[in-house]
Amino acid sequence: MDVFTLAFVAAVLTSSAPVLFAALGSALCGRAGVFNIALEGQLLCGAFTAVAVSWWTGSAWAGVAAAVVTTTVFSGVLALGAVSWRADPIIVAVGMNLLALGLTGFLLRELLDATGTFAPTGLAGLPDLDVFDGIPVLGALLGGQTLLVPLALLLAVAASLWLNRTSTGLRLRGVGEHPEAAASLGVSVTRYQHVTVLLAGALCGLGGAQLSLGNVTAFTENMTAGRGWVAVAAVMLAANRPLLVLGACLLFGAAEAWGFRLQGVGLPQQLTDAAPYLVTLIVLVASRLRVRRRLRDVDPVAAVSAAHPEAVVHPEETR
Amino acid sequence: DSGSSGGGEGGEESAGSIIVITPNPVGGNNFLELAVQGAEDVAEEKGLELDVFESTDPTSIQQNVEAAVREKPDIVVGLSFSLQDAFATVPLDNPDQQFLLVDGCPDPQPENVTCAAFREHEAAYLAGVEAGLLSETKQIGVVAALDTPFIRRWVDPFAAGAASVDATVTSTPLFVGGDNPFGDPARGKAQAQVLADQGADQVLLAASGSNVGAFEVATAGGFQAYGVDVNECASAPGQVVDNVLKNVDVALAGAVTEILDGNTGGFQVYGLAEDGVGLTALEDDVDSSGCLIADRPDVIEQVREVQEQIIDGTVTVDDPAAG
Amino acid sequence: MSGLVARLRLAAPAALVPLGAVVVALLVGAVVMAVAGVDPLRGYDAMVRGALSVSNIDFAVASFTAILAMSLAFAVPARMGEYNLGGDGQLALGGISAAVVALYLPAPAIVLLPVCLVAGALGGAALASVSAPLSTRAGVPVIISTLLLSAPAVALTSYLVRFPLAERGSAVPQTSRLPDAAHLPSFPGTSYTNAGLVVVVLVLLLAVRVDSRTPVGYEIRVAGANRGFAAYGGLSVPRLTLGTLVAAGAVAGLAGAIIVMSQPFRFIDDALTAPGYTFAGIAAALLAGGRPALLPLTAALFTVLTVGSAGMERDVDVPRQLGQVLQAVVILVLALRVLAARWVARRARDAVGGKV
Amino acid sequence: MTDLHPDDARPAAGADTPAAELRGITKRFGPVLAVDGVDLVLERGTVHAVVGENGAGKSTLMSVLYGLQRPDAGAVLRNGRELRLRSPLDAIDAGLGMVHQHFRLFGSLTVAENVVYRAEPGRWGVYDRRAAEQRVTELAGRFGLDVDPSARVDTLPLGVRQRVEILKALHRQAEVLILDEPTAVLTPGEVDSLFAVVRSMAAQGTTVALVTHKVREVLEATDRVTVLRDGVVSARLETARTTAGEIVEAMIGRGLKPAVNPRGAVSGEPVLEVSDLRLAAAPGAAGVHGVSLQVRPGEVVGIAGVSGNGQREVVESVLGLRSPDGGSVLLHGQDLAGLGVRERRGRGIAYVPEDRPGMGTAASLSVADNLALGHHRTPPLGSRARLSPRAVRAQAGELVRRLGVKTAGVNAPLASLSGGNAQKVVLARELHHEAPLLVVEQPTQGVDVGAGEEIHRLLLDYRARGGAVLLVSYEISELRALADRVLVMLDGVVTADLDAADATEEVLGAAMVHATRPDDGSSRAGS
Ligand SMILES: Nc1ncnc2c1ncn2[C@@H]1O[C@H](COP(=O)(O)OP(=O)(O)OP(=O)(O)O)[C@@H](O)[C@H]1O
Ligand SMILES: Nc1ncnc2c1ncn2[C@@H]1O[C@H](COP(=O)(O)OP(=O)(O)OP(=O)(O)O)[C@@H](O)[C@H]1O
Ligand SMILES: [Mg+2]
Ligand SMILES: [Mg+2]
Repeated sequence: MDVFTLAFVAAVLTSSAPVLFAALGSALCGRAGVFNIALEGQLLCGAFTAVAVSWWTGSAWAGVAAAVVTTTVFSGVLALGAVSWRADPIIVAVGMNLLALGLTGFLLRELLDATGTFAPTGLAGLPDLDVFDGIPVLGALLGGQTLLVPLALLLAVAASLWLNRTSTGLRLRGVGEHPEAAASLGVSVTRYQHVTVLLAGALCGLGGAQLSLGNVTAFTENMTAGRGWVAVAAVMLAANRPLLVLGACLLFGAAEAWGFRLQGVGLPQQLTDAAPYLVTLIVLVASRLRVRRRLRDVDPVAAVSAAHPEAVVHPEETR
Repeated sequence: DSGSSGGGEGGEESAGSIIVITPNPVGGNNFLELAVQGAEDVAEEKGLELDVFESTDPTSIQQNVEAAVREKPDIVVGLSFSLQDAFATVPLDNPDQQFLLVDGCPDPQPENVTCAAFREHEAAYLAGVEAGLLSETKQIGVVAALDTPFIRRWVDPFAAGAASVDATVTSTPLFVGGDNPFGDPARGKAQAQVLADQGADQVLLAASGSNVGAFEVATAGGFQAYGVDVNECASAPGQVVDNVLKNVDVALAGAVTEILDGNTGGFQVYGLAEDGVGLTALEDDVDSSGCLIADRPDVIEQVREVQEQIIDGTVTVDDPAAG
Repeated sequence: MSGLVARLRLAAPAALVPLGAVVVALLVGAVVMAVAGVDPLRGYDAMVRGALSVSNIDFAVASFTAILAMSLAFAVPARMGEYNLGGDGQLALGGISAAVVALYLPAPAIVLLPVCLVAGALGGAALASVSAPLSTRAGVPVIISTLLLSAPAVALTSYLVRFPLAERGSAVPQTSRLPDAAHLPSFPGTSYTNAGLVVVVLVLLLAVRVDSRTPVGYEIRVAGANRGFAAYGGLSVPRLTLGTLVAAGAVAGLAGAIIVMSQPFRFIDDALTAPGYTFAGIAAALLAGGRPALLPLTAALFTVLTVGSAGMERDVDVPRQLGQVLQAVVILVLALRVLAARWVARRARDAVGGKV
Repeated sequence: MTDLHPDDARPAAGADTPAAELRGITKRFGPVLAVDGVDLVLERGTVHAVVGENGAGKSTLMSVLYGLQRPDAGAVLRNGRELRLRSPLDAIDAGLGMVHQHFRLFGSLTVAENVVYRAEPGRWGVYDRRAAEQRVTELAGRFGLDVDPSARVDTLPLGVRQRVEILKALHRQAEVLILDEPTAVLTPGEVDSLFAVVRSMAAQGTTVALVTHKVREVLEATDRVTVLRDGVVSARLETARTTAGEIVEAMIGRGLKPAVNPRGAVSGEPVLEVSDLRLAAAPGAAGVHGVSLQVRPGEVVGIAGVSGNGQREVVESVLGLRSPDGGSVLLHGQDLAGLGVRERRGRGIAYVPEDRPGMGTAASLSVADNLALGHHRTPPLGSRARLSPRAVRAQAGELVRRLGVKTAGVNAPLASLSGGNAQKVVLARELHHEAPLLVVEQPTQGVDVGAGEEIHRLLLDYRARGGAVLLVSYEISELRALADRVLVMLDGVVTADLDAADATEEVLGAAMVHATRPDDGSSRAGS
């Protein structure tokens, strides 16, 4: 089995990239205390805009830019709803996901005059990188990729550095951990949360564009096909830490790619459908068990509520 | 509502109407698009009103069938075996309504149901013969949407056809699966890439909306592709060998005409013999089709031979969906 | 006495809030339709007819049954702050369990019907129960473990119905038709409205009672409000988690069984999950805001929206996607009802303050 | 920091211009008029006590001064100029600092990160961790506050977290420092050194507003006193010219009865018997290393010590919230090993925990629901299968009335109660069990004198009825007022076991911080 060939790794990078963009955005939101699971909808929004604008302008990069702008605007729904107006972020996300699904399908008909699939000849996709050509390993890994793939990897590192090594990153973590405390020191909690949600929107725009102009050059209805939920799972697996998010996305991508190859030797499709989820769950259980043992030693009561990500989202108002 | 009073054949004022019910959204699905095209053609020809009810899931099918019956069109047309259950019961409750089921037939067949089915596996077998003859790596493959008996009608005969001309050829089927198997081009492309990486050089693409991505791999030179249902040779110019055709438009138009003429209740099977299925290679206009096979008259010749053998029964193609 | 009146006076505006939100949502939806070139009145008329006209209500009730059950499957654990996103898997496992029993247990209807329903409930409960120890022992949040377990469970049922349980000779991955003894009796003159509705309504009544009138209901609320407080009070959070998840999974599984035991009386791959009962149920439960007694209302709303938009597409050629947009708008506008609720609450407080 | 605010907030104002001043502040929360037209003058370089009962409006007033709450009416002046405080940002800019009554710390961040948050050293937006930790070490050294700058805050005991709060304000070089009940979790020694810090700050021109209930602290550490009652100023006093009695009377509107603690007749077999309890130490927690104790009916056994020396672990082991590594816990002679919290409570343990918001109450539930916990499966509230909401409300009404809890009604969320009233709710619920053993931690933390007195009376009544009390407190006066016997814990071992009569402040204070330990570290490993 060609599991550890460079081609395999390259395939994993390709299929993980859109998920990684979305997951990084959601992880940053998580750190800022906003539960962002509207990834499916935002990715779809980005994917559609990228294709539509690329078609109209003939420039894939214009498509990418438009995807970023449009999805950032779209993420404003979450920023306004869940941050400014403090509506339940889960309801807002459910609404946004459905809205994106319906609206992209509708606009596909109205604006691009297509149903189901839009992949006309002449639709400009993102170009493959050629700067790594001839370089041994990098060439094989990134040669056939768009610029957005290495960008996603770099952004994971950048997000980690930002959170852990900069003042604003420190402030962001504080905002998510204890908004009242941050506010008491004069940090504008809503401003940090707004900016983070919009930033996540921009990242989802990039992810959507990579999906529809990078991974393939086409738009189909509901083409995200659950990738947003995969990103949510990755974020939870990584407990909002960007480098672990990267790891989780690659793990998920590898499980999927490996599944495809196993199908080739006769494993049922249903098993390979399930494999990434099961692998993620197993890794999650293993990692949480470790964290928990550590936590229990310190504070058994905290250990009880550690299984509660929402507790971070809606910190109970303490007087 | 055009207020048609007399049932049966349409009068001069109101030529009548047909309602077509699909099992899935039409957009992006070659088979359904072709079927609807056929319905539009016959509706125009006969001056019929046409309505298409798109179902989104198995549950909405029954709902659409009953809604269609309430409209009292001349014919309620169902596309695909997914409507088989509904067409087994609803016609019994509505004996005056005529039904046409394309791609399946309820058992027992109610009197007012006309059936038209295809032997697409015969055409898929022929495509496999081509693939077997053309493969240099002796590895071929299929990218299909889902592992269901129906879709196996393309997957298995393709492999069998290839093996019939060269026993050393191995075929690898991959199924897109996931949340949106019929519309996930990125996943389709990833799977096509797996086949290309493994050395498959002839690949049948039967994944509906997910095909778009798989054709990109063909375009990039990963393998030579085979399309399904319609001529898809333009999807990856210079890289598509042939197409497994299913002339559902012709069959549907024909069946509608028959029913309007009063010939109801039949069960017409369209195979190679009936010219209901075939390959682009076997069409008269193959030279202008843009398909690679046009350059290989030798292969076309061999395929024609196998076609004859299937028609005269010397070669039988197993139907994976017939249990 | 006057206390009751005062409470009613305060409750009345609170009840008006979701109603107002629906009105706003409908207005926004009308704008969307008008922009899309559809006469909103005709659109809404078609939507309402698509769900509630004499000919369509039969299907609508079947959908309502499923959505109501799935809303309960989400609402029960949500009461203690756990989110069950695994409804699809529980639904599918419940359906396949009921189908297996129906196909392989030769028994008269009087035995087979309850046994199938119980089998369905057990199937769903079994899957959901896995998430309880994962949460309380391993610390994996329920919201994520249910989500991650759902896809494999659906894949499992898909595999079963494709291979060991497949109907011979069918091109569709589906089981054979269940024997007549396993068909839920339907109401006279209907084919979809059947005993399943009665079962789900009874379960709902039970849930409402447990929530408001039993120690367990109280304990679930306590655990939802503060885990530390619950542990301190001697409540077994692991047991409550397990209990609510088992109950949730059982209701979802029951819904699966009911679907399979209704027209067309088989388990068809995808037929349980594709209509989106799970997410409609989640939306309905979220909009009910943790009050189980409101579930029938919100579930009915989403039934009209989903079933009705199919009718809208058929009758006035409004694309299906516009139906989704409309649903999304309703959800988003209702999500913002907290704004209005906050306003009402402030007014109520001021009113009380005025008296003190 | 000074260069950031060149001439705005800190002009060389006349020495007699007050550092800060509140004029006619009014603040209303819905129906509650929390503060009603209060004037407060904080003269430069003084320590100013703000005292009052629970709910008197102290925290609200300070929140207004710090820009956290916007007043409905009134003005905040700094150096004689009116401030527009839109947020604490403006207050910090104006040289104000605040240490909150409830900690506002980031649990997952380090001490240093908490201290420098939003005033981080570093360039180009990069956070300079080394500089931050250096700054904290330096500050901590200067003021005698012992902390590890790189420790995660959620691993620290409450007492240390309090120091982090103080360091936060000190780091910001606040010229007016508001301390909202800063001493609740400090040892007498730490309180003294804090007051020393406060004094020296005052001497250098910093103005301190000290919010407290404790009259002793007022007399010891402050220059002036403003007493609030029900949101209005009931007295303005100069510390040097007032008495404890005068302050108390202004706070509660009457004089304070001297604490009476007639020792009850201690009799019979021990209710609670803890022997050789052991728990491994963990980061930030001392662990427990062989603790034994007994509590008999009619006896209050106090555990003294600085927070974080193993008291919590002992209590949680008794309750079954934590399973010890060794040793036994017996109730009425029966080993409780293997039993959960519910079983233990069922056998007769009631518990008033220190962590009221995290454990003792559920803020979002109603007062009635908070009072029902533990009673909800027994008559008259309900049974195993039934719970009567009406009975829950009725019983809650009765308890609220009996203990004088101030609330808008039993359906009001607990979050709407002031600290002291929330504590009364906890106490009412736990006393209502009439359990043979009552475990109490910090019963009067954050509770004003009047309410504290009532709570003490309730506990003594309980003892008089033959109840056994295990009392954990960090306040020596409380232990002296209540306990028959006092154990002192340090680093997870009992360092002193004293009869109430011998437990003088000096002896206890010494045992709590050092020395009286029987022998050196070897005893910790147990013997
Ligand atoms: N955010 C708020 N919402 C509603 N009511 C509040 C709020 N904050 C304070 N209150 C009410 O205002 C009054 C004054 O509260 P405050 O916290 O200022 O009192 P305090 O003197 O600090 O009491 P304690 O000593 O218990 O801390 C109380 O009745 C309290 O219930
Ligand atoms: N006491 C201090 N010691 C060292 N540096 C300080 C101190 N106080 C503030 N600073 C630095 O001065 C700069 C401005 O401080 P300020 O608190 O206004 O931050 P800010 O970046 O303006 O905040 P925001 O972006 O949230 O408005 C910051 O870089 C901060 O690190
Ligand atoms: Mg206070
Ligand atoms: Mg206080």
